[in-house]
Amino acid sequence: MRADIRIATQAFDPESELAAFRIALSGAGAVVSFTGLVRPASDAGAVSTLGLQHYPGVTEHAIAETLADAGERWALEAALVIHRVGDLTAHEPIVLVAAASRHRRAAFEAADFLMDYLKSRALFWKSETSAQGKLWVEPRAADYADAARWGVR
Amino acid sequence: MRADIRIATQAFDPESELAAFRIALSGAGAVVSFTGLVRPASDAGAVSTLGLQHYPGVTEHAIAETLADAGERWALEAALVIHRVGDLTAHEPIVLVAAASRHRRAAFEAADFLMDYLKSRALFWKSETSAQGKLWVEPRAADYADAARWGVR
Amino acid sequence: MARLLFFGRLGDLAGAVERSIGLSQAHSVADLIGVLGQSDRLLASALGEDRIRYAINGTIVDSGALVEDDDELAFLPPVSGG
Amino acid sequence: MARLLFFGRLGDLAGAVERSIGLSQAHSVADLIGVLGQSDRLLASALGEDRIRYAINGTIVDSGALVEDDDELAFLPPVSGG
Repeated sequence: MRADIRIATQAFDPESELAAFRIALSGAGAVVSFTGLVRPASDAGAVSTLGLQHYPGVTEHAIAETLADAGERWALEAALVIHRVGDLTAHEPIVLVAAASRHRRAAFEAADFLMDYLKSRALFWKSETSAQGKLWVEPRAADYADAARWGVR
Repeated sequence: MRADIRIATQAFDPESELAAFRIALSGAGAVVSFTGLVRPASDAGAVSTLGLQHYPGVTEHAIAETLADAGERWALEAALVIHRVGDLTAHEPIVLVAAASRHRRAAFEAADFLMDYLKSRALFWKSETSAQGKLWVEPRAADYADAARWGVR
Repeated sequence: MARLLFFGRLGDLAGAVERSIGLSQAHSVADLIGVLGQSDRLLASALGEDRIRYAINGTIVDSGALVEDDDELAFLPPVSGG
Repeated sequence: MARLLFFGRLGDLAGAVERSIGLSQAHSVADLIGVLGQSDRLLASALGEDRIRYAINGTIVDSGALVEDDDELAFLPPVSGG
């Protein structure tokens, strides 16, 4: 399986990345992508800045292990994870996950699995700055429940 | 919900379409896309041409009803279906489905639902031409089983 | 004239996706298949298979539904998109 | 010098993401938190919370693990990516 991981410190263009990912495929019939965007408002109101922090080297290593795990669970030709860090504003892409396989079910499930990992276990820390100040975000109960579907620790 | 449907008689660029779809969003935090590609080989061997036929007007109308159904099942800001017809060669995009929502689970499920519909119930007929001649494709048992997950007729 | 549409492999059997037929009176779908069978038994047999669905003017009907002149009758084999 | 890394809200509490501390001998993570608590009880209390995980040189450890000079000790609050 081809596995690409990138931590982006600057804005990235998810569709250009996805086009490059697709064009490099040789036999896959199905590509599923997830793009996460900064929402203009959270439960705390309008968000002016989203801050994302990672643990350089360690975060990438753990994502690589999870991609390898996905490659054992599903027959994937390729998978891609791009995750932003730094300060982001509304509508900016935060994350792009893509999975390519011969058949669509594997591609859907692998992308879903990778997003559940990124939301609940990957080494990222997210803060929202709004009129109420800066708030560090923790996963919702739904994120943990989603991740538990795959039987992961 | 914003709903876009297009039957493409010529090759289309899925990532350009997806970029336009994303940029028009106002509040969604999650975009899931599925891109289907002509595989260079099927179970019958190397495929030289894939032929796709639809029932003009009637096919689009039924897709629109299914998009409306998706909009009732999930809180979607927008959904998109582009489906090729005509003669296609290996690696060409056949279909693009995209779903955008506030949260990722709705976007994943809606895209998955729409693809199950397109694979098993939408009014398209697909033929594969290989060295063995022309073969009309019918849904696999797995496609019907996938569609049955949603409790649709 | 009623328009007959043959999709998928039915078009290969019929030799064309579309055919016109003059109807002086309404016929059921099943009757029309019988009429077609007078000149092409192989086609009529394929059109009458259980898994072929019928649509008149874009609406799914059963084989007892009546087709009138100016109607569009489509023969729909199992679909396969995506 | 050992490097201490404070992620998420712990960095706000510590006043910086990174801090160095000279260790003449190995200390357990729990002991080091105690040392930090002599100058900053609020920080030490946050570092000792149940849901904070510890990593030495990138590997998750428990609070009894030993930190030596030249090690990197990271304090990891609950994560939130995507």
